[in-house]
Amino acid sequence: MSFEPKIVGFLCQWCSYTGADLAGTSRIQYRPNIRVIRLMCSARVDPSFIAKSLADGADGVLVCGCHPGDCHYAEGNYKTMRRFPFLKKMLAAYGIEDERVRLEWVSASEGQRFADVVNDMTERIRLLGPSRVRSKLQTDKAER
Amino acid sequence: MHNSKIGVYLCNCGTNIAKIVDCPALREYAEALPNVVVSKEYKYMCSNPGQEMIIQDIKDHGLDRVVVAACSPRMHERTFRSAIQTAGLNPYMFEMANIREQCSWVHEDTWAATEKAKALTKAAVLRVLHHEPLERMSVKMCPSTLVIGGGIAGLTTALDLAEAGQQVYIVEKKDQLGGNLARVDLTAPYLDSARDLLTERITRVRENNKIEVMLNSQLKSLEGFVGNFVAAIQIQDGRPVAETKKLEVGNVVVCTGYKEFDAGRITHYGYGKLPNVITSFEFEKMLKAGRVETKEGRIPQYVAIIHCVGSRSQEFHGYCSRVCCMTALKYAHEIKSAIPKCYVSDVYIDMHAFGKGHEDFYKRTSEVKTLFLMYGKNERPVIRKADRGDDCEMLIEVNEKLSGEVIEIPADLVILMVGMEAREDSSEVARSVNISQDKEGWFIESHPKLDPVATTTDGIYIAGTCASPKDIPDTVAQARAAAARILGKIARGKIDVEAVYAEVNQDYCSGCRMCNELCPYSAIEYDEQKRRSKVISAVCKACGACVSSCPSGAIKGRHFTDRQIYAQIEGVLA
Amino acid sequence: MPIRINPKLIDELELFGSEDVQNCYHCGNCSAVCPHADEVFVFPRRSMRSLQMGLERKLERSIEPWLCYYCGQCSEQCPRNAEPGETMMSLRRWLISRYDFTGLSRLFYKSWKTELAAVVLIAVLAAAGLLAYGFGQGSIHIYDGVGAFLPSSAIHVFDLTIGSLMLLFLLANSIRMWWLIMNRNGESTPWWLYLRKSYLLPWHFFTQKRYAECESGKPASVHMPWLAHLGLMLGYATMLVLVMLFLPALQEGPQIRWSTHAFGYLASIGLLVGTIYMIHGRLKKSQVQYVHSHGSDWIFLILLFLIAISGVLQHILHRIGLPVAANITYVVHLAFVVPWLLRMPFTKWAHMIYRTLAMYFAGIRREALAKQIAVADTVQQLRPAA
Amino acid sequence: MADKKLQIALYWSAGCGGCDVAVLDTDEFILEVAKLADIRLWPIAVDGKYKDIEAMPDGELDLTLFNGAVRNSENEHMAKLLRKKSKLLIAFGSCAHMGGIPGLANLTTRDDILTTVYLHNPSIETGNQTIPHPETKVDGFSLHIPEFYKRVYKLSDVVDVDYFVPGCPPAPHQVKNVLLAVVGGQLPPKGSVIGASDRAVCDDCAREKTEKKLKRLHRPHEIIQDPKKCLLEQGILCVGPATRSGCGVRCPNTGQGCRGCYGPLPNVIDQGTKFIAALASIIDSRDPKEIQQIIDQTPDMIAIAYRFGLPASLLQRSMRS
Repeated sequence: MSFEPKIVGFLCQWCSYTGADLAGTSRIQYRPNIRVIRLMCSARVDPSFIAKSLADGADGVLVCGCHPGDCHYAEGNYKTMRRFPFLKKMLAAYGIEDERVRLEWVSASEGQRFADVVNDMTERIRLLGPSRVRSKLQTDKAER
Repeated sequence: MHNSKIGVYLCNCGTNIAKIVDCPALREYAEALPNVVVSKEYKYMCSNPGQEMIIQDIKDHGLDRVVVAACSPRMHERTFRSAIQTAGLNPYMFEMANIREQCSWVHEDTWAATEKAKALTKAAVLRVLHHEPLERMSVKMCPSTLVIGGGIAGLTTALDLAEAGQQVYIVEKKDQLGGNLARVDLTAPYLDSARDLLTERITRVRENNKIEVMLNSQLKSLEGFVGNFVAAIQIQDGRPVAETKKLEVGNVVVCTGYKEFDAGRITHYGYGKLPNVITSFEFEKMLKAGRVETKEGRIPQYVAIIHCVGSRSQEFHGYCSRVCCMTALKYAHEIKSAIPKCYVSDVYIDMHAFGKGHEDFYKRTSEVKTLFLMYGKNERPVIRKADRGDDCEMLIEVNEKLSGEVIEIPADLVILMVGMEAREDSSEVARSVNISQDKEGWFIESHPKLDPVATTTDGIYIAGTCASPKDIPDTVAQARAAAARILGKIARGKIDVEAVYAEVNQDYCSGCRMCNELCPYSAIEYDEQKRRSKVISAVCKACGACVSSCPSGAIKGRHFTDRQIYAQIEGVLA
Repeated sequence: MPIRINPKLIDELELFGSEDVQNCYHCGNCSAVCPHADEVFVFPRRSMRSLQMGLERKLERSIEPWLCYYCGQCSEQCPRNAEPGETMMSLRRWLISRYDFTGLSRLFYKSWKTELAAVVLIAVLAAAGLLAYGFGQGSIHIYDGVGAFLPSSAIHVFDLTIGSLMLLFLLANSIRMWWLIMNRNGESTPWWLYLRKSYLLPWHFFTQKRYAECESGKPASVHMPWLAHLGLMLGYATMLVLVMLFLPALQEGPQIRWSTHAFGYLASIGLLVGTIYMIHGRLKKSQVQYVHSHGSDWIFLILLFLIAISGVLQHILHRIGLPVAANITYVVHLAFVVPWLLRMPFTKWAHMIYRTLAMYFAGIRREALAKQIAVADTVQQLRPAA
Repeated sequence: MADKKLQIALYWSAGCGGCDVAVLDTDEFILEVAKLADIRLWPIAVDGKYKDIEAMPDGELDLTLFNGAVRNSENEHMAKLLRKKSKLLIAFGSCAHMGGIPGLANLTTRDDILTTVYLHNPSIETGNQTIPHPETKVDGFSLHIPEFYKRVYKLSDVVDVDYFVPGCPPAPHQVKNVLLAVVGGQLPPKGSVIGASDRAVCDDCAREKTEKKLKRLHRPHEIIQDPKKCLLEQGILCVGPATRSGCGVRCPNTGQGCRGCYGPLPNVIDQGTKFIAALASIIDSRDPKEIQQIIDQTPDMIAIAYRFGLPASLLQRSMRS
């Protein structure tokens, strides 16, 4: 069986989650590799959620929020936008591939865009191969 | 927590879910999850029997937590919360797994979709284990209302509220009431005068001592929360120096209206270059003056009306402005009655005659011999000056769809039916009252179908064309609906505040003040004495920005705690 | 090159009897219910559109109005009461005026009073001339034989003269019709198609089969308009042949020559029944096609009825031995016949020829188009696969 | 406990030994310790052999203060041995608590470390290419040295730990508090962090704090500090808000930003991500380019976020092969 990436998605409920729902109501088909967790705002995405997802076996993490300027909470997505490069720099130090973690803006009307993002990310991660994080951490427990 | 009893309910949603997701397998899987004591599937969980089943199980099995795997929580979370509340559980001891919009409707492969549904269900089960009962609070409701904008929507809302005995403040940017409607001559489809509609309302507003009208004024800032807003109004009206007035209001109705599309943005209509190409609003002026004539003062023999100027195009606005079709028909009528020998060509894309009396009006306009010419959505008529010897001023070239011919339409006067656009200051308004705008700049309603008057910010309502293009009846309906909603709330005297908000654990807060600047609602207060920060829960909108930013982990996002989300991560990755 | 539209055309057509054309919003129901419309000749919708937009050149060259027999189903089905059937009728009138190079037709159609005045004037002139001639060379007491008031040989010559004149105009107009309809840019019609399709001329003329098709599916009682139309048309044609070729045999009495008279009687019955039915129908508005009556329709029907009734009357009067009354009636009859024949190429009457020609042209066009398509298909097939 | 002297051990594994010094830094209190307890093992001060420990019955020791991380097989062996012999095993200091400074070695690999140290180190004599191996055969005998592990573990990764005393090193007054608590039997639930506050360093930091907005980050030497003002507000990275207090605000009081040795607060599972979430939030920019510029002013994100706790972080180690 080919490698099926597991992607955890953190979606803000006003734009991106609604957009993902719209993809559903519009019956826009996309890869089933994403597992969505709904949050009030992308600013609620604590970087530890991403670290934990990777540690628990996610091959990729997708964070989606409203487009800059469109945040339901005025500027929550700007906080996310600032956290991401910090987090990316940190993940790079851990040796985790940049493409595994992705931030995208998906509005409530962009069902198609959500599907496109998921498809694109799934395929990119498929090319990248499975994440080593979980297996490394598990091996660490068994053998020194 | 470890002796929690969870019931998991899987909805088939008819065949919407069941035809893709292997529901029996999912049910079996859910049954084996930790703490799950019942797992059932049913055709329609949201139906009465479905809800009854959950309620009965809560009683029979002593369930203390419930998971429903069905549609989007945006659809039915509320339904199920109230169902479990009926059974005596706290409504927050509930979690939904979205296996329809984000699973069965978007995937084709049964195996993959079922695996995904399992993961989502497990995440919900693990999450619900960490749920805590939450209580709603209630705060007082100030009965005054602020209405922003003195057009037909604002006037109507204000009258309904004031006539029910409540104080209303109307803030109008211009020096007179009436808004865009004051620029209009007759109204479609019954051809009654806009002036009559307005004058009656304005007089009633002026005479009502419960309404305070502030002209040349605008909202500077709005602080507080539903029931307890403080609005700062900057009033210039007749004063040498602007005065700022603070008002306590419980609710705000935004009725800021629209502006017309700038026809000059479309070059091939020659607007601004050809003197007899005018916009609908310029034509309204002519009609109000009672003289339909060209710039040169001649009576036009041919008048062409071009629809969808700026609307329904890829280049400008994709949406339909909704009023232009009927307004164009109204022009045809008015022209024909002013100049019976005039030939009116109505150049349209589709005739949108959806409203009451509209189709009939369309027919009547046909009967007065209006020539309807259809052009393609992504094509555009091109206007040029007529040649010497032609019996007209201009010629409009268009690929006419109903005949399949490329034709030239003679015209002495061309009326461009300019569409509606969000006002330039709408983002300013949106920011100050904290509501969202869509990509076109229209204010977004709480729910496009089920809650088209409220916004996602409690206590802020929208009415009329600031939310989307609409005609007068729709505007008035929305305005009156807003008033009714507010009156209902005023009648209750107090308001319930959502139980989901952030709170600071005072035992862990070190007063580092990292969070203080982060809250867009200024819901975080710093106590200089205690050197601790605190969230005013009624103001908090639960975005969670402070929660994830608190370096001490002292701020808890109720119902979105770290623990709950970690559990969900563990669940989806299981 | 874009086509200039003429918003005024619709007004002009109203003079030819069209009504409410502007109401049409192009749902296409009319073309859908029309038993004659097909993929090659789509009507009435296309004609409605051309008329609304004032595409004069297009309309002038269109054959469709002639393919319509006005069964009225389109008008019945029209959701906007745009009267497509009546529009087709008006277009036929307008086309007659367009084929006519003299401009008389237009004059008559635009004012029934003018037409009536012309008819009356010619009738009076004809009556005066006939009376002068009769009194000058014969006796009012003699109907036939030596000294007859209006000798059949002379009247035969007179008829033939008037008939030729009529034929000349009609021929000229028909050629114009052909020119407009068939002489199109970019469409070549091989000459042999004209030959091969020539059978269509007598076929349609004598059967009015298409009119019958109009009523397919309708109850028998509703077939009356076709029967009436057929009776009228065949009666008229028969009578024309009898008068033009066998007038002496028809006139000379007192004996009845069944070999000719049988035709004469049948034709008379056809004419009388047809005209009475139609006049009654138009008065009662019994059928959709009778609801709208243009002035020219009334003049047409009443004149024809008067011709028929006077013809029958003079025949009876003569045969029962009342020569004076017969002669006077005959003068009246001929006074009606002369304007009738003279205005034929300019009025509704001409549709008898134009419609038949249109069927013929349509047949040719249809086949020519089929050929073009077949050739295109063959070329497609022969082209090597890409 | 009063009638019988406490039996205690202090052990030093992968670490700098500073924690042992911290115990000595309790000054005269050490004499109290000597009165209260028999020190059965304390390699830095008291002679004691492994075999003596091995000979003890299980649970013989009342308390072991274990400092240092687990870097090699000897560390692990001793951790397990002491666990068996001790009633209470306390991870003492940042290394045992979270992996500490040695834990930063998790950013690289064992092979890299061995080749760097034994092959590419400038001080190595030319031609000497020896990399130590756990077992070496010499003249038919085999010599054993502990195995150098692939990565560093915190103590609780290899044994069950009763309490954690954070700090690099633990502040001497906290050492005293911990020992008194043990003697007094006033201990919180097992697994707790003791000898520290439940609030962040800021709680004890006297510097004045206001609302925070950052346009750029500075190294301490780059600016002239305002000694009264919060360091973070001056653009100096200070992990104080994300770090337990208890140290006595040692670093910020000297003008250095807190480095986070006391580890995350009770509700936080990952100190570093928490800190960057907070730090990013107060950056005053909406322009991605400018944000990147500000980030680039910090050379090493891990050193800021996990200076003392990489093996205790969610991701623990480098994922490079």
